[in-house]
Formats: sequence, structure tokens, C-alpha cells
Amino acid sequence: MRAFLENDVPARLKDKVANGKRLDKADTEQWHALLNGRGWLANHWPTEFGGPGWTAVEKFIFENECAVANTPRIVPFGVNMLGPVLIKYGSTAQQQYWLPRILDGSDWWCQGYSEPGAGSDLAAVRTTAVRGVDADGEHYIVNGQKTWTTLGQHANMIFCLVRTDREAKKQEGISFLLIDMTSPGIEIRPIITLEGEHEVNEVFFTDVRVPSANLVGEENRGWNCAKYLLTYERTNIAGVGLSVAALERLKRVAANTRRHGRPLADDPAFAARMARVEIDLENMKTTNLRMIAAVAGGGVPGAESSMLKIRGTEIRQEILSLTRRAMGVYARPFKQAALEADYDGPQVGPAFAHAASAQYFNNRKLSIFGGSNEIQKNIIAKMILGL
Amino acid sequence: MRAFLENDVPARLKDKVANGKRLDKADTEQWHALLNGRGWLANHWPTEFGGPGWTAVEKFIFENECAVANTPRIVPFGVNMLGPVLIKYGSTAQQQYWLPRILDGSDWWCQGYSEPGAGSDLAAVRTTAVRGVDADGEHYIVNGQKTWTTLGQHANMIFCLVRTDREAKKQEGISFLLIDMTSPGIEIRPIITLEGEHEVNEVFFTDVRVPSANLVGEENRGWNCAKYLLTYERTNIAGVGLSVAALERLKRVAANTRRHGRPLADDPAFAARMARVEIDLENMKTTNLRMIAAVAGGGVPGAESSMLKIRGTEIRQEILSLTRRAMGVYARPFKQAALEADYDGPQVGPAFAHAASAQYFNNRKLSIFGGSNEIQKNIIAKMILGL
Amino acid sequence: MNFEHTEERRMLADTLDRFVAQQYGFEVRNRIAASSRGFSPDMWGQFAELGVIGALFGEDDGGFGGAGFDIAVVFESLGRGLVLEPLLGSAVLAGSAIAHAGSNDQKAQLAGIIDGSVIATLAHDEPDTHYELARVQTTARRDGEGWVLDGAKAVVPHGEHANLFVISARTVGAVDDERGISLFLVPAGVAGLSVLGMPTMDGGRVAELRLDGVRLDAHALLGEEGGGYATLEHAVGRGVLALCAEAVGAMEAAKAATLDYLRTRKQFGVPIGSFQALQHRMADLLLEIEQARSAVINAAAALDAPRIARERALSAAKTSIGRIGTLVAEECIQLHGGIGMTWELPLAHYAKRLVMIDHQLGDEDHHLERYITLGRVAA
Amino acid sequence: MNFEHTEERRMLADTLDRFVAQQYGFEVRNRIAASSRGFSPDMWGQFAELGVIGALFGEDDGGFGGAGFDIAVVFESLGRGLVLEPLLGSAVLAGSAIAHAGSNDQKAQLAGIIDGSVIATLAHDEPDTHYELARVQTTARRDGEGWVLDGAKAVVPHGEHANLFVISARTVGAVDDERGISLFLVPAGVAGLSVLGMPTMDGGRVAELRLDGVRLDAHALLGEEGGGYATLEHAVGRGVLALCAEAVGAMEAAKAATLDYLRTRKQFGVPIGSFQALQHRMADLLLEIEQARSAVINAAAALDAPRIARERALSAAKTSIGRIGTLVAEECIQLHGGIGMTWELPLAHYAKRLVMIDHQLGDEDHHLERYITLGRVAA
Repeated sequence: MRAFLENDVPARLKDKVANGKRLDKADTEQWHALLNGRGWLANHWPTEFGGPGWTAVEKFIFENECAVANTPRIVPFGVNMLGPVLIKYGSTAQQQYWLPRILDGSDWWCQGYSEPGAGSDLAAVRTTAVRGVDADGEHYIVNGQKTWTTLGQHANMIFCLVRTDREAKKQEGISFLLIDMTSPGIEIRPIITLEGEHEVNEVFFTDVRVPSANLVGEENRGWNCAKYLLTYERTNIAGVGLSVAALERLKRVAANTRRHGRPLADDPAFAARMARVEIDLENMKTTNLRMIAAVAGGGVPGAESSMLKIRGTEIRQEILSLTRRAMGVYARPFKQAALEADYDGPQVGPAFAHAASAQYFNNRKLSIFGGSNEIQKNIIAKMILGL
Repeated sequence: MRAFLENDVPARLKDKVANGKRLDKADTEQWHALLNGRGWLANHWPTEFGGPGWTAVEKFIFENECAVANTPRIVPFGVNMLGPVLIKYGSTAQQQYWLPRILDGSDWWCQGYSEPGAGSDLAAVRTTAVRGVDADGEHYIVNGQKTWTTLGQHANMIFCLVRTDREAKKQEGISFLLIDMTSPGIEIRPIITLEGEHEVNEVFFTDVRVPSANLVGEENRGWNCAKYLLTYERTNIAGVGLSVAALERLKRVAANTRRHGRPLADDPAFAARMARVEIDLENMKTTNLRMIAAVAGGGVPGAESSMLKIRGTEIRQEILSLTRRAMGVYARPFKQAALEADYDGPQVGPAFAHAASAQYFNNRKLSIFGGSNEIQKNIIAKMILGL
Repeated sequence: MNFEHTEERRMLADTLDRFVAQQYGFEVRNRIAASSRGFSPDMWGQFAELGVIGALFGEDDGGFGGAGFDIAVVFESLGRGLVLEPLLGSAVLAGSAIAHAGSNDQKAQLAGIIDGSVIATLAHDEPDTHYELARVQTTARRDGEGWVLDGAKAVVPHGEHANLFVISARTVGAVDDERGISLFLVPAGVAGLSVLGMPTMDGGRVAELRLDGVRLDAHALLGEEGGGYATLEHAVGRGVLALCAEAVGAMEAAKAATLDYLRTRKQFGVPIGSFQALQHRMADLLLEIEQARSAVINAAAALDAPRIARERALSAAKTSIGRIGTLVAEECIQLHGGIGMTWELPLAHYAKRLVMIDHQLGDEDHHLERYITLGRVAA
Repeated sequence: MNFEHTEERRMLADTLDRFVAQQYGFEVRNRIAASSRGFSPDMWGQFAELGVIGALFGEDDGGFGGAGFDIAVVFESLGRGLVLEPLLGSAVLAGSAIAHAGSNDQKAQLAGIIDGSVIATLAHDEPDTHYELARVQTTARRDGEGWVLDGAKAVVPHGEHANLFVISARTVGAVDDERGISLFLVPAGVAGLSVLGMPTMDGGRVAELRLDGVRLDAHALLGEEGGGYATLEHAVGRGVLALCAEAVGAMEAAKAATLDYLRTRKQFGVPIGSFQALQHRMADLLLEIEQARSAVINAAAALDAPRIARERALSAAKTSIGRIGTLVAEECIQLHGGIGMTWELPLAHYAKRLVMIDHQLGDEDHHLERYITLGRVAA
């Protein structure tokens, strides 16, 4: 696998990631295709659907090695999110049609979970789907709005939680629908995040017609799919590999930045900050492996992953914060064009200065998205602590 | 005033405080008498009752100067707690009888507020007082238990919150009673705190007869007295002077302890810890003065004092924690006898090693007693933040 | 002890607050931030007319303020409004340097700075300084009566659009020696001075300067040859105070926005401000902000104190603000959730400014170390 | 990767846990803590019989364990029960030193240590060392075939009641030189050795040692002359692991007690565990304790690794445990409120032990600095 990462992944891709450059759609498609060629793309899937049959630990190691090697990340919406839901709840027809298209990149999926004003309360679904029949057959008419749709600008398909029974209690009456993004009545609008990037979107649905064949599982039972998706094998939620890669970069920066005539890495205060987070990360690696082992042994995946998510995101945010600190006065200048791989304008400040602050600010999202760390603590209090 | 602190306060007293030695009852009585001789003991009282007529800032400065000079502390239960209640709610007869006795030390008061299991919920009063009449006149019969009664072992009088109406809602039906500790039916038992000292007590009441003349204010309106007492001029709740004195001591210890052949005060990590808390304390001095000024100008004493209490206790606890750290391996040995002023056995470790850990552990109470810091945050959220 | 500001200061603050609220709203501000100048000449003129620049100078220098609390009041107001105009670089940094060390002829420039017609800036940081005030690699060597400067200057505030630079250069001594630093007044457009402008993460623009054989005449020297450090410390100290006060203004705005959000935003059917865990975090934040405000007051009060007391108070303030500003930024984003991550929300821009203030004139770690070192000198 | 312990270790842990729970309850423990010995010879014998001491030694040394995970399992169990018996000083510190450097004759003492008949201890810290391992002021000079030792040793575990001391002394070199430290095996009662015992804050007893011309014969030298540092590092490293594991045991007990309290204690009519602010703090504490446990696993796994990797893992563990142990102690007291301040509550004693562990064999700051220094060596 290391040979693959070293030799078969184009240097262009790895350089982009290492240097904090923007990845475009083609980059991700190339990476997915490379992995699919090896049979490693859908590494969470059972072998009968094309998975490699890895253990949880093997998956963990694979994803960490990729991160450390600065590969792009797998865009998870199709492979890691929808795939498992279809495998568990989809009809055979749905599995046979959609799963291969996830693997070969025919579809780029995005996620229609969050709604404006709902935040981490995913069950607060107000987007409606009303069942009807017309000349073309059974269908749903969908109206409403989804938000925080990551990379939705690249997607041709979206899986959505929609409300199919308005009378039912909150978590009942929700259904899980697959919707073609090119359907009439869908509008996608970018959300610009605080550092100026376009990564997330709003998606508006106005009388969008969805064939009822695109319902996954039973009507009004979509919450089961949602919950399953949220807790499915989140072995890498702590992002240990990404933190290792980020820490390596931080160390390089700190070794090459000087303060009082010596490397910043030798400044007592900065060295202490780096050492603290390095130790926390070393501990986290083991915590992560322990939790994977516990889950394999019949633990509590939901609550365990809450623990990994909180501390994992805190560690990564701290590393990115230190990388920003290391830039000194050069943390402020910020030219979006310099995030492009082919930028050939002037570079100022230490290596990586062009992206350090942007990554720091962008990754404040880590403790918010995917269930805020506060929600995760609520889960821990209830599920593990019994409070 | 500085001349008084320098010349007129016996060195024996100041040495005891500076060296973390135990103060006995006579020490406090001597200190109260000294202050009373100057008219400075009841410095919160109006001049007509014997107060010096100081402004809030003057009181603040006085108490801080005392702390920095390592004087004993004023035991507050009579002077600063009961006194103001009597002045506001007491009858003329009560004022004329009890106030002079507070000043001249005839009575040592203790506080009967907390009850077992109530914690910071002071209104959860279960100690009962039932009114009756007998040959000796109107009286109450008191039954119940009080706890965390600081220095109750020295006291001849206790002021208590008692429940006089069991049917009433929680904060109604409470009365404020003055009870002679020598009354039949009172039993006092020591509570030993974690470091091994006897500072607080439990007080048990079994059919204790209290003359109804000892009721302060109206029956069932005792909660007013309680609230008033809790918010009365808590200008010094942050304990800035005590922190300044503790920081001075810490600096001396750190200057005289060596690590890597140089003073611990010059160790980068330790110096950074000390500097952080010193800066926080410098800021706190100004925060405290600002809040006093705001109160004088019509602010919110209750909630302001919550802010001072939280940060003030955190700062003091941090200084005491660093003092413990500075002791190195000598933080562990602990001989209670060495806390006595006349101890002449072997001393081990740096100066103050005999008391550093004990003071650290004992002062974990700062963030618990007098309304835990969590309760204070609830108050801030409600009163200041409007949440 | 009186924590009320003087009548004049309160009036200025009220005027400024009103002007910013009415004229420098969020949309206007963001347009200015993204503009090619990074500030607005029109607004700049209006700030000058309001007397905001003059309030930062003493009467001897043609102003009507200049004390620590004048700086604090003005910059807190600027921070509340996220104002991008070149007050720090022109009035505080360059202006203070000229006022501190300038000859009468040089001080004549102050009138232009105060009326807004001259935009000055301080070019002192260099690519490798990492906040060290005495580390100056740019050199100045005598050339007949005049001087020749060579070197580079980093992240100079609004450097593209300044008319006048105060530039530090080493005339003698080791690279980090406090002695041997000289200051020069350099007009924009002088031969050999190249300016590379760029936008910043928190709005507005900065510039990299290159000096390749920049020839200056004898009158360009500001203050004594080799004696520029004291002037730098003076000017940067006032800049530190300004940034700290600006941060407190931004913290107050961020806090208010967050409290408002906590009170109105509902989740699971109740306002999220009713969740105790969030309440306690806001209470902590409130405490921290009050401590930050006290740090600014301490620094403002110490601005005319003897050197060690003054510089320690300034470093205490900047290290406090560095830590607390970042905490406030991160917590306010977190408490807002996803919406706090978006460009359209003013809070996000306050948060960016708060974090970036820690990267100007010395960060939390730099000033903590400096506070300790100064304390050792004092002991 | 397998985080399950071996069958043998699990059996030992179960036996030990059961023994401690049944025989070494809180009242018994506190009686022992306050006793004149500070431990219980009777209990000590039973621990020896259970094989607890033997589990800490390798087979070559007459034990049946001795690996990192053996130490971790035993000491976590001891920590859960706040056990005061001299396992750290006798079996881990002195025992490891003898096993590491002893001649065959000297290693013969190990049998007595393992069967409990010999109580050994390590006398290494000195009044001015402040955790520096190489700082040794006590001197040993040659005297004919033998040696004469002079100096002082600080806070020696159960020093009054040890039969056998491993004492470090400098034979050559500067006071903080790693080279030139020699170790000596010294029987109790030797002329010139005075022992001053005293109680500790966390139960049990320690002693100050004075050495005034202590004469030892040639056989007293443990290991090579001047080469004691490596043995010290070996023994202290195992001691660090033991303390870290003990701390994790104590943390688990403190956490369990606090959770129990939060579930049962009511205030304002509801269990205080229903307050979200406290829930989130407990969740944080849980995360920290899990990280502490991982740190111990990392250290145990690294115990046979090459020096830098091993010592970094040990220092990483001790600095983690120093920070987290104190945090757990303070938070658990705070969450208990007043009752957490009382002697009668076991929690208070767990808290004291957790804080005091940071004062043994190097505190949080010491080990963080050491971790950094070792990393620089590695780079």
C-alpha cells in the first residue's frame, strides 16, 4: 500500500494537498478512480458489493496512511454514506443500479440532511415530499430547503431526508429519497465560508418531481437510514492521519522559521505548545485503536465515535492554530489566487503562509459540522456516563 | 494605616499568617480588638453604629492592605454578616444589645445557613422552629441540623435560617433566628477537611428553646435577611489582597528554589505560569475596582460579585497550586504539628513547604463554599447575560 | 479612582460610534475591505474631520488628545465597527514616531497626517523578525551627506497607498542589537523602493517593501543616528494599546451578537441560550472580556509611567488580548454553529479580526516572554 | 493490535482487585495510612503471597512477569484501591536497579524482595534536585577497598522501614553530569546513616536521609563506578510507568465515585447529573481519562523500545498524567461540592493521591521539557 501511495498517486495531487492548494472536481475523480482500480475505494463495503474485506483496523490504517501521504480525501457522500444505507435498506434494484455508479464515478453524490435553522437537530426536517400519481407513474413532489451541502456544486445526485407525514412526531414521518440534481425546480446557491471559499451550498426544492422508485427503505422510516448513516463505522472520525500530516507540516514550518536567531521549534513556549499537542495526538492514536477494538468486540459505536470526534477535532484545530501562529506577521496576508496550484505570482512569508490562516479558519467547522462537539458531549453524557 | 499595619500589629500574628501557621481563637480576638480600638473593625457599618464611614473603595483598599501585610482575617460572621442584617432588619433593642457585643468581642458568631444535602441551594431549609408559649414566655423550639459551620467550635452564638411554616413555598416560611450555642439540645461536631484540619462543623439542634425576642425581622420573612446578607457589599469577594500576598510568597519561593542550577523563577515553563497568573491578577485588581465603582454608581451588586468571586477564587487557587508545584518532591511530606507556631521539630524542604500542599487542598473550598462557582455562573447567565 | 472617561472623550466616542454605525455599516465596510485600496479615502477624510486623528495627538503636536485613554476610546470604537481606515499605521505608529523623534521640520508633516492629507505608515517588521523589535537586517549606510538603504520590510499596513514611510534600518551593531537602529522618513515613490500590495485575511491591504539602494538626503534621518529603538518602542507601545482597545471593541460586538443569537435561535424547541453548558461558557467569556478591558485600562493608565512599568503593562495587555481575543473568536463561532462559519455573518469578520490582531505587533507568546524579561530587569 | 491483556495478567488483576476490595477497604487503608509504619507488614506479606511483587520481575530475576504491561496492570489495581504498600520503592525502583546492574551476589537480594522479607527503597532525590535525574550532590569517595558516602537524600519512600537502600552518589564530574554517578547497596542501620521519617499528605510515610561518612565495602557498589545513570533511568522509567498506571486506577475510581454522586445527589429537586454544564465537564473528564489510559499503554508498550522512543513515551505519559490527574482531582472535588472537601469521603483521598503523584519522579513541566529535549536529540 505504501508503494501505491508513493508511486502510483500522481505527485501533482499530493503536492496540492501538501501545499494547501485547492482540489478541483477532476482531482477527486482521479483519486476515486485510482482507488477503485485497486478495489480500495469502497473499503467499508462488504466484499459482495465490491469492498476489499478489510478489518476495522485495516481500514483505519489505510485511511491514516493516505492522510499522511497527503493524498486527496475520499469524498464520502456516495462511498461512505449512501453506499452503506443502500446496502442495508435499499432494494436489490437500487443496489444494482446505484452502487456500481458510486464506484465508477458515474454519480457524484451530495447530502441533503441539514436544514436552515435546524443545526445539529437533524430530525427537524421541514422539507416535504407529497406522494402522487401522474401519467409518468408514482412520484413525490418535494418542496423545501437543504443547507451546508458540501461540494454540492459538483453533484448530480443528492440523498435527502424529507417529511412525508406532517402529522407524525418529529422523528417519524421522515423518508429517505434519492434526487437527481438536474431535476426542474432545484436551485443550488453557494455559501461562502468566512475565509472566502466555496465549499458548502444551499439547495432549494420547488415542486421537484422524484420517482417513487427513488425512495430508500419504507416511507416514514427514513430516520432509521439517517441514524444508521450517522453511526456507520466512523473509525476515522478523529482524523488521526490528517492530524499527523498537519503536525509534520507544522514541525517543518517551525524548524524553518526563526525567532531570537534560532528555529521557532526551539523556542520554549512554542516547543511546549507543539509537544503538548504531539503527545495528545500520540495518545489519541491509541485511544482510536482501542475504540476500534472495543467496537469490533461489541462496544457502542455511536458514543465511542463521539469521544473520538471531540478530541480528534480539538487536536487538529490546535495543530492548525499553531501553524497559523508560526506564521507571525505573515498570517495576515491572504490572496485567494495563491490557493490555485498554478498560481505563479509572488509568494510572501514562510512556506505554507499562503494557506495557514485560511485552513485555520476553515477548520473551525470541524467542531461544528457532523454533529457539533456540544451535541457529542450530550451523547456521551447520556450513552456512556448515564447522566 | 500602613504605619498601623507595620507597627501596631504584633509581629507574632503577621508571622503566623505569612508562614501558614494555625491561628487560634485568641489570635482572632486580639486582631478584632486592635481594629476595634481604631474604629476599623466594622468598616461596612454606617457611622451611627460605629463604622468609620469609608467609601467602598476605601474599604477595598483597607482589606487589601491588611491582606498584603499578612494580618489575620476578620472573622466575618458577626461583623460583616449579622451586623448589616441587624442594622437593616433588627429591632432597636436587638441593635443596641447585639451590635456592641460584636464590636467588643463579647460574642463570637457563627453561621447556620447550609444544611446537609442542600449545598448551594440555601432555600432548602429543613431545620424547623415551632412557636410556643410557656412559663418563661414566647419562644421557638428548634430541631434540625446545620453544616459547614466555619469556626463554630469557637462560637457562643449562631444565626440560623429556620423553617417556621412548613406549608409555605420553598423561599417563604423561613425565619432568621439568633441562637445561643450553650442552649441545651445543641451539639457541635467537627468536620475534618481533606487536608486534616478542623475548620468547619456540623451543628445539631434537638428541641432547642430560643426566646422569640431572638427573631430578627418578621416571622416567615427570613429569606429577605438571607438574600441581603449574601449580597451585602461583597467588595472583597475576589480576595485580591490575599492573592497579592500569596503571589509575593510564591515569588519568594520560586526565587529560592533551584532547578537546572538557576532559580525556578527563571525556568521558562514556571516563569510563564507565574507571569500568566500575575497578569490575570493585575487585570483583576482593575476589574474589582471597576465593579466597585459601578456598584457605587448603581450597578448590580449580586451579579457583579459573582463575577469577582469566580475569577478571584480561580486566581487564588492557581497561585496556591503553583506554590505547591514549586515545592517539588517536598509537596508530599506533611506534619500537622508543623502548622503550630511553636513547632520546633525538624523542617524539611523549602521555606513554606510545611504548609503549601495543605493550603492548596484546603482552598479548593474557595470555588465551592459561599455559593459554588457553578451557581455564580448561573447567576451571571440570568442576571447579566439575560439567558 | 474614577473609571468614567472625561466629558470630551465621551463625546468623541459617542460621535465616532454614531458615525461608524450610520456610515460604516457592515456592507459598506466589506466593500471597502475588498476594494483596491483596502480603505476609503472618502471615509478617511470624514474621520479626519470628526477629529478622530487629532484625538490621537497631543496639543504640542497639533492634536487635542494623545493620552492613553484617548487612544483606547478611539480604537475601541473602531473595533466595534471593524473600521479599516489607516489610523493605526498613519496616526499611531508613524505619527507617534515622528512626534517622538522628529525635528521641527519633520514634525511639520504631522499637520498633514492629522488633517488626513498625508497617509503615513511604519515599515519596521522584516521577513525574519517574528515580532522581535530589535531585529533589523535592513541596512542604512552613509553616502556623502545622505544615506543608502537596502533591505526588505514585511506586512506594512496600507503600504501601497502611504505617502510617507517611517522605515527602520540598522546603521551599526549586531542584527538584534537595540543600539544601532536608525529611523528614516521616506516619501513614497522614491527610487529603489518597490511596494508589493496584497489583501489580508481580515480585510484591508498590506504591502511588502523592498529597498534596493534607496538614496535619502541627510534630513531623512528621524531622531538620532543609532538611537531609533526608543522611538520604535514608544510608537509600537502606542500601537499595542490601540490594537488592544480595538480588540476589546470587537470582543464586545462579538459577545453582543452571540448573546443575541443565543436568545433567539431555537433548537430542540427552546432557545439555545437556555442550555446551561452554553450559559456557563458565555459567563466565562464575559469574565474574560472584562479582564481584557481591565488590561487595556491598565495599559492606557501606564502609558506615561516609567519605562519598565509602562512596557510591562503594555505587554500584559497584549498577551491578555492575544489569548482572550482568540478565545472569544473561537467560542463565538462555535456557539453560532454553522452560520458562524459564513462570510455573510458580521460575527465571522469580527472573529477573523480578533485572531489576526494577535499577529500584529507581537503575539501572546511574544508579549508573555517580554513581560517576564522586563520583570527580571526590574528585579 | 490487541488491547486485551493476556490470560495471566487478567487473572492477576482480578485476584488483586478482589483482594484489595475485600481486605484493603477504605477504613483499613486509612488506618494503615496513619500508622507509625505507613504500610502494613501483614498486608505486605499477603501481597507477596499473591504474587504481586513477583509479577513485577522477569523470570531471570526470580519473578514471573516484569514487562511493561505487568507493571501497568498491577499498579492500576493498586491505584484503584489507594494501596500504600511499598511496591513502588521496593519492587519497582530499588528492585529494578538491582536487577539491572547487580552482580550475582547482589541479585540474590531479589529473592527477599520478591518474597516480601526484604523491603528495599531507592534514595536518589536530594533536597535541591527538583526532579533533575542527573543532579547528585551526595559524594562517594574511595577509602581503601571501600567507599565513604556523604550527603543527603530527600523524601525517600518508606525510608524508615527499609532494610536495604539503593543510594546514588557522585564519584566524579560536575553536579549535574550524567557521567560520574554511582549506585550503592546500603543496608539499613549502617553507621553514619540517619533516617528522619515523616507522614505525607497522601498517606504513608517517607524519610529524609543524612549520610555522614557512611563507610561501605567494595561490594556495595551496584554496577559500574560512574555508570549509574543508565540504571537510574531504567529504574525510574519503570517507576514512572508504575505511577502513571496507579494514577489511571485512581482516576477511574474518582470518576466512578463522581458519576455515582451526580446520579444520586439532588439539588433544586433534580439529580445534579442532569445539569448540562456538569454533564459536559464529565464528558471532558472522561475523554481526558481515556487519553491518560492510552498514554499508559503507549509507555508500557515502549518499555523495551530503544532509549529515545522509550523515554519519550514515558515522559509523554508522566506529563499527561500530571496534567490530567490534577484536573481529575480538582474537578471531582468541585463536582462533589462541600462533601468533596471532607476527610471522611474516599474521593478526597483519591484526589490527594492524584495530585501528589505529580510530585513523584518528575512533574508535568519536568517531563514535558524532557520530552522536548529527547526529541531534539532524536532529530
